[in-house]
Amino acid sequence: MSVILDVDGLAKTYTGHGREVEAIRDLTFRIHKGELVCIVGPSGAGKTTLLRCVAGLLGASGGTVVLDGSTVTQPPPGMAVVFQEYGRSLFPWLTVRKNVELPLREKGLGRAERTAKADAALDAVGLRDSADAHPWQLSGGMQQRVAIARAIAYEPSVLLMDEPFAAVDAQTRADLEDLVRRLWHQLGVTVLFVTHDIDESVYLGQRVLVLSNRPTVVLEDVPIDLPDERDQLGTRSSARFAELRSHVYELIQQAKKGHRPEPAGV
Amino acid sequence: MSVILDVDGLAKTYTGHGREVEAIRDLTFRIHKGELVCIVGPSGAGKTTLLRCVAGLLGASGGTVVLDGSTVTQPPPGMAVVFQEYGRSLFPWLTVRKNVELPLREKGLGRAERTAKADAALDAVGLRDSADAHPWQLSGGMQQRVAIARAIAYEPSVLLMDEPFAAVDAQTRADLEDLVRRLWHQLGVTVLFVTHDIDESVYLGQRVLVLSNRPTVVLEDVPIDLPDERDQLGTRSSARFAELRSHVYELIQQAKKGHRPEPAGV
Amino acid sequence: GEGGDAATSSDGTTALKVGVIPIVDVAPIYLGVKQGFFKSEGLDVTLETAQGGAAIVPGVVSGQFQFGFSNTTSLLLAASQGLPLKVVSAGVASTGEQGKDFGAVVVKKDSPIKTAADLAGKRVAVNTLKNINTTTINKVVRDAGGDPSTIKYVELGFPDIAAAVAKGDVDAGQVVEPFLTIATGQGDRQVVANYAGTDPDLMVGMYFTSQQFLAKNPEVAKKFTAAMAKSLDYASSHGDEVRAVLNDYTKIDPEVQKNMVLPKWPSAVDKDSVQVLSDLALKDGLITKQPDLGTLLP
Amino acid sequence: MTTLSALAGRVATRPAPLTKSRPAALGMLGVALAVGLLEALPRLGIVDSRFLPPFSTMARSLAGQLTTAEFWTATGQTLRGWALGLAIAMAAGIAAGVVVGSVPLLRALTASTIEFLRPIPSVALIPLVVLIYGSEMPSALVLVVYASFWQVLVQVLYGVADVDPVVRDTARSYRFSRRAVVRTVVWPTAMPYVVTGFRLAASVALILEITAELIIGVPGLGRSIGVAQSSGAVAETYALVLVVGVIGVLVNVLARAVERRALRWHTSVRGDL
Amino acid sequence: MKRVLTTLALPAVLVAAWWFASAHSTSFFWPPLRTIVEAFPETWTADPWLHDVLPSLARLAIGYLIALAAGAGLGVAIGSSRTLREICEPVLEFLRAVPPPVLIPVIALFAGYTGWTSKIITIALGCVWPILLNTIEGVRSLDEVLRDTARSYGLGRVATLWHVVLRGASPRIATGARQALSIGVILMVISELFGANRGLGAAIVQFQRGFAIPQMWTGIILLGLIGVALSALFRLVEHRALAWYRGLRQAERGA
Ligand SMILES: Nc1ncnc2c1ncn2[C@@H]1O[C@H](COP(=O)(O)OP(=O)(O)OP(=O)(O)O)[C@@H](O)[C@H]1O
Ligand SMILES: Nc1ncnc2c1ncn2[C@@H]1O[C@H](COP(=O)(O)OP(=O)(O)OP(=O)(O)O)[C@@H](O)[C@H]1O
Ligand SMILES: [Mg+2]
Ligand SMILES: [Mg+2]
Repeated sequence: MSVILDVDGLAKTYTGHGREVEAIRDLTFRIHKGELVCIVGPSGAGKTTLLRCVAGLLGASGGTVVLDGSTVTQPPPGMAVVFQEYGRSLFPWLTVRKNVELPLREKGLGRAERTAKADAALDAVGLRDSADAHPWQLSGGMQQRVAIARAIAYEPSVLLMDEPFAAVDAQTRADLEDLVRRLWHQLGVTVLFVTHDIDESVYLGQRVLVLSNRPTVVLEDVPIDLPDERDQLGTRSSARFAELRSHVYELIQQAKKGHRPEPAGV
Repeated sequence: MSVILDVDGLAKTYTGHGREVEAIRDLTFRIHKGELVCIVGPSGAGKTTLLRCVAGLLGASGGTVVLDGSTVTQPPPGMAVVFQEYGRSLFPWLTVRKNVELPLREKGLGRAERTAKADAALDAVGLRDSADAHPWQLSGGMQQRVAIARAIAYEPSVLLMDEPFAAVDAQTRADLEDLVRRLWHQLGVTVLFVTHDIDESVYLGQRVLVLSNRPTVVLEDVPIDLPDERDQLGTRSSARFAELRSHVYELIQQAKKGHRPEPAGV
Repeated sequence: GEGGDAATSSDGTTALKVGVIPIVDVAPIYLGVKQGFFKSEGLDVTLETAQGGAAIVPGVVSGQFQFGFSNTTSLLLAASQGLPLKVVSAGVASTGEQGKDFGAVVVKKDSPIKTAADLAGKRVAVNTLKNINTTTINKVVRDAGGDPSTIKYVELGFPDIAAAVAKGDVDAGQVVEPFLTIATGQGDRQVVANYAGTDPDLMVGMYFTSQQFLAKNPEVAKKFTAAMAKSLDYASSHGDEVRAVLNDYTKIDPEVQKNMVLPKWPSAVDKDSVQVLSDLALKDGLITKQPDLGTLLP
Repeated sequence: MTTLSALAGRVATRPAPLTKSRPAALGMLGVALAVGLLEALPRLGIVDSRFLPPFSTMARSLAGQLTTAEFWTATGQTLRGWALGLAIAMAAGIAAGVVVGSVPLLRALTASTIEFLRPIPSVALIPLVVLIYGSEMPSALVLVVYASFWQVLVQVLYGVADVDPVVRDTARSYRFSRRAVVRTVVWPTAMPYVVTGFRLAASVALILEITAELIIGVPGLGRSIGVAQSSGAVAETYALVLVVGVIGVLVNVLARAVERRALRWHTSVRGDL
Repeated sequence: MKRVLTTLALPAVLVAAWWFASAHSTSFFWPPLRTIVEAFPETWTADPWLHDVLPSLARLAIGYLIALAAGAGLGVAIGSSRTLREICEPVLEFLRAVPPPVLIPVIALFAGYTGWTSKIITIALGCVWPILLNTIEGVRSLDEVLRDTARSYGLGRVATLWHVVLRGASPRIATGARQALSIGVILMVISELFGANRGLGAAIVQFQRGFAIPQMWTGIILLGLIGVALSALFRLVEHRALAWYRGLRQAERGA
């Protein structure tokens, strides 16, 4: 497997409006083609910032992000993003279906194909009924599922998801987790998945990247050595799962307490 | 204990823009003064709708909401709401501190008292450092915590929270859960807490109201007979907790499958 | 190009556009068109109305209009600035009679202003500042022994002058027909007829063209002058028809139409009176050098 | 103040069934009040009725003019010039606004020039347009376009700047083409601003059309007003002014209808506030 | 430095183009730019600055500020109340459509013909529309969640108006205010065509009527320069008052 994403010494400091925030100090990691990597870390650690840098939406203040052999300076092709601000990422002037179809249209798909893919994606997230509603007529969780449907209908080769299941109920969340794993298997897509749910990160990922507190570095890169076939009941009740989840939980607690892998500071 | 909130036959149908959505069909329940009640239900069930009706922000299409003896037609005094759309509920033109202080000022508090309360609240949610930032300079989870800080600084007698911890990491979430329970004990405030996290609902609540699928009715009102003193490790690992959580989880699964307590329809 | 050509059609008639102001002064040209004086010269005249010289003079210079009507002082100003204009016909002149001219300064009935000299130091409304009305009022005030430099002129449209006088915002106002008749009908009093007081034969307005047009179309200009002369003569002798033709291009109330004083329409330009206006313009600082009247006037 | 009780009212009472006649009826109430005022002021002698006749006098004069072909021709001419000028200004303003607004460098380059040209009054341009077009329709057209173009441009510039960054990023991350971004993101965001721009430009265009007719003598209602003015026909003048105002009101009704359709999704319309 | 360059580049090009294109102009109404520039200092000496330009600017400032206050105030009221909007709209639209040349005499009937009042009212009446319309729309498009937040915390009338409605609508108020600025300059000129004897507008029109064409051009250029200066001033204020909005709008663009 080849390296698809190479983040090397990434740093990002927000300046302007009277504040200077060193969000990311030094992030280095690699992701192979077709991997599913989860990212966890304290609130405000810089997960969203990292994702935006990878997506080419934000310029870094230091280091490089190389995707598929070329340095990322603008959004690369074949990428889909589910934003943390799912509500604001939907076009309020379009219906749900049109929201899902629009990127497909930009991809150059014909009408029939677009409709088919959009319907399938909406079906998958359980929103077929609401296809003709506008986003602001939907509940929070439904809006979030529209954003997910849009991303999966796009059939990206790289999928970035920022807390995509934060607003849906437990059962739907489980269903969507399985959906993501299924799609990942089917399409061979590389997935970067930010979540706060530790169980979720362990259940979904092949690796879990735990970030430190701000200014952020990688605290630990936890390989998830669970069998590839996962199911909600079996996997979650396995002993290894419990081990992994408590390990990640501990890391998060350390991160919150300010623990860092090396003495912080220059 | 006296009944503080009496929701009787509440119904809400959204109309307009070519759609008619019967969100809530018939909700009836009572909450006593000083209770902490969690509400769970499938995504799109009408939890937010219910909360908005209770808050007097939305007119019902049927039934009544009586708070503290008087029918709710507009936001009652002494109430604080944490909205599901936390990001949009912060005033972008005010700094974090001013966002927290504004309702206090309206309450008539003096400058010193305001500052003290705001600082304490920001401390409690771990945002003292970011007090002078504007909301759009914060991460999603930080924004959500500002909304929470605003609500607790207000010291309301009724606190409505709509998935208030959806965007924060596991450790912070645990801390905030304990914060809510602590405040609830201290202030005797009545709390209505919407969440998708079943563990959270069981851990926090005295009762968990499980809602059915849309059009929504109460599927079951689960009393949480855990001891009043709760702590993250002990309570969550108790057998009764496990029972309750799997009971609620089953209910949610039933709700998702469309199970209803009585034959639906008129 | 400026000063374009006249469009002559195959049957030999030349189509002309003449820029005029919809006021009593230009009644003769309307009458002349109606009577066919222009037709018989082979001119097909279209009359276009505008609010004043600001719109007509550029139109004539650029050839949008072949001829135009303007007050004499405006023409003098244009000429002194080097604008290549040429007067082709007399336009309108004062009747020369105090109290029976078509333009005068009016005041409220009970105003302390009795004579032209009393205007000194007062607020006087005129329709355009630094133009024929201010120079002639200055002249009559000066002649009456007042100091015109103390007059505070205010610019207001003719329709608003009576209202401003009535409201007391100005002490006096210079108006022309039909506003003069309307104002006196409402009780205002004439103080002095500034045109007649300046020169009994004062040439208040004239028809003009551009030098370029004249150079290229001397024949057309000649025909226009001839037709104008006929029209002016006809108007001078057919007062009733003049009053009737006003209905074609104005909305003057019939009662006012009947009572108003008509100006004089001599067919020749009174060069002396133009010289008087030119001197006044120089004296009041409207211009810094005398225009060459030989080039301007026919 | 009605402001906040109205806010509260949205919740308290069930939203009143939105019958079509309600806005019209309320609008008529406003008109009736204004007409009443216009009738009463001169009649009570608060203003001199010689200079501002009571409404009934204006209406009578208007009724007289409504029967003349001249009036209708003039109205037609005015409307044609107005519509044409407005259409050109809208098209040019939107195109320029979107282009300049989406390219920061262009915006920086043109800012000072735009600010220089905008405050130049159209009346000052009158001699220049007469020089080129005389008292024909194009003269008025140039003035109309010049004046209303800026209204649209500025609205569009601000509208384009109002794009939600998350929405913009969404479009970018799906690699929308430049054209697609304009069509699917920038345009809908700027739409509410454009509608306001249309309403502003529509009345500015009408004003300039009338003013040009009045001063230059381009055929139309404005020239009729000019003639009535210089004849001292006060009632006729105001009767024509009434017509101009009514045209303005109708244009607004049109704009509101367009808005309700085009902005169904927008907070301002969907909130039935 | 770079900003200065970008600001001045286009004007420099345009001025140069004008300069050379008009250099040999013999047209009376389009004099060479050189003639105009030469006429500038002799036209705008101390006296006209003192008696024409400054009073005009003072009237402009007063009228503009009145319009700003009235437009934002009325706009908030009308934008917040559907009923009020429906009552007022036809009448306001009527007033808006009436051209200043015919409206000014009516204003003068009430406010006097010669003083400052009617001129200030004229300016204010012209400037108020873009501010009013934009404020109304700004208030209407205020985020519902913000509105609900204010209501649920029981924010009082004044606080809601001041801290929520006005602030939320302020980007659109600024749009309107920017529009109004240049309209104000235009109306400053138009108002002086009536009942004035001095003033920048009156001066320009007198040049025009007196066929002092280069001088008229200097006046037009002066108006343009005033426009640029005012807009620079405006931007300074806007920059401070709407810093949050710029931040919000750029937040994700990697500031
Ligand atoms: N536009 C901005 N301007 C200034 N600072 C910012 C901006 N955006 C983010 N930050 C800061 O950068 C840090 C990281 O933010 P980021 O959104 O990446 O966190 P996160 O890990 O996604 O957190 P969360 O889990 O709460 O979403 C935060 O401290 C935040 O305050
Ligand atoms: N403004 C609206 N117009 C029309 N329908 C609406 C509107 N708001 C909500 N709905 C519908 O009402 C139903 C309930 O929505 P609500 O937001 O109350 O759900 P919820 O229980 O909060 O869901 P979630 O957990 O996803 O936030 C949904 O089906 C939604 O589509
Ligand atoms: Mg984040
Ligand atoms: Mg919800």
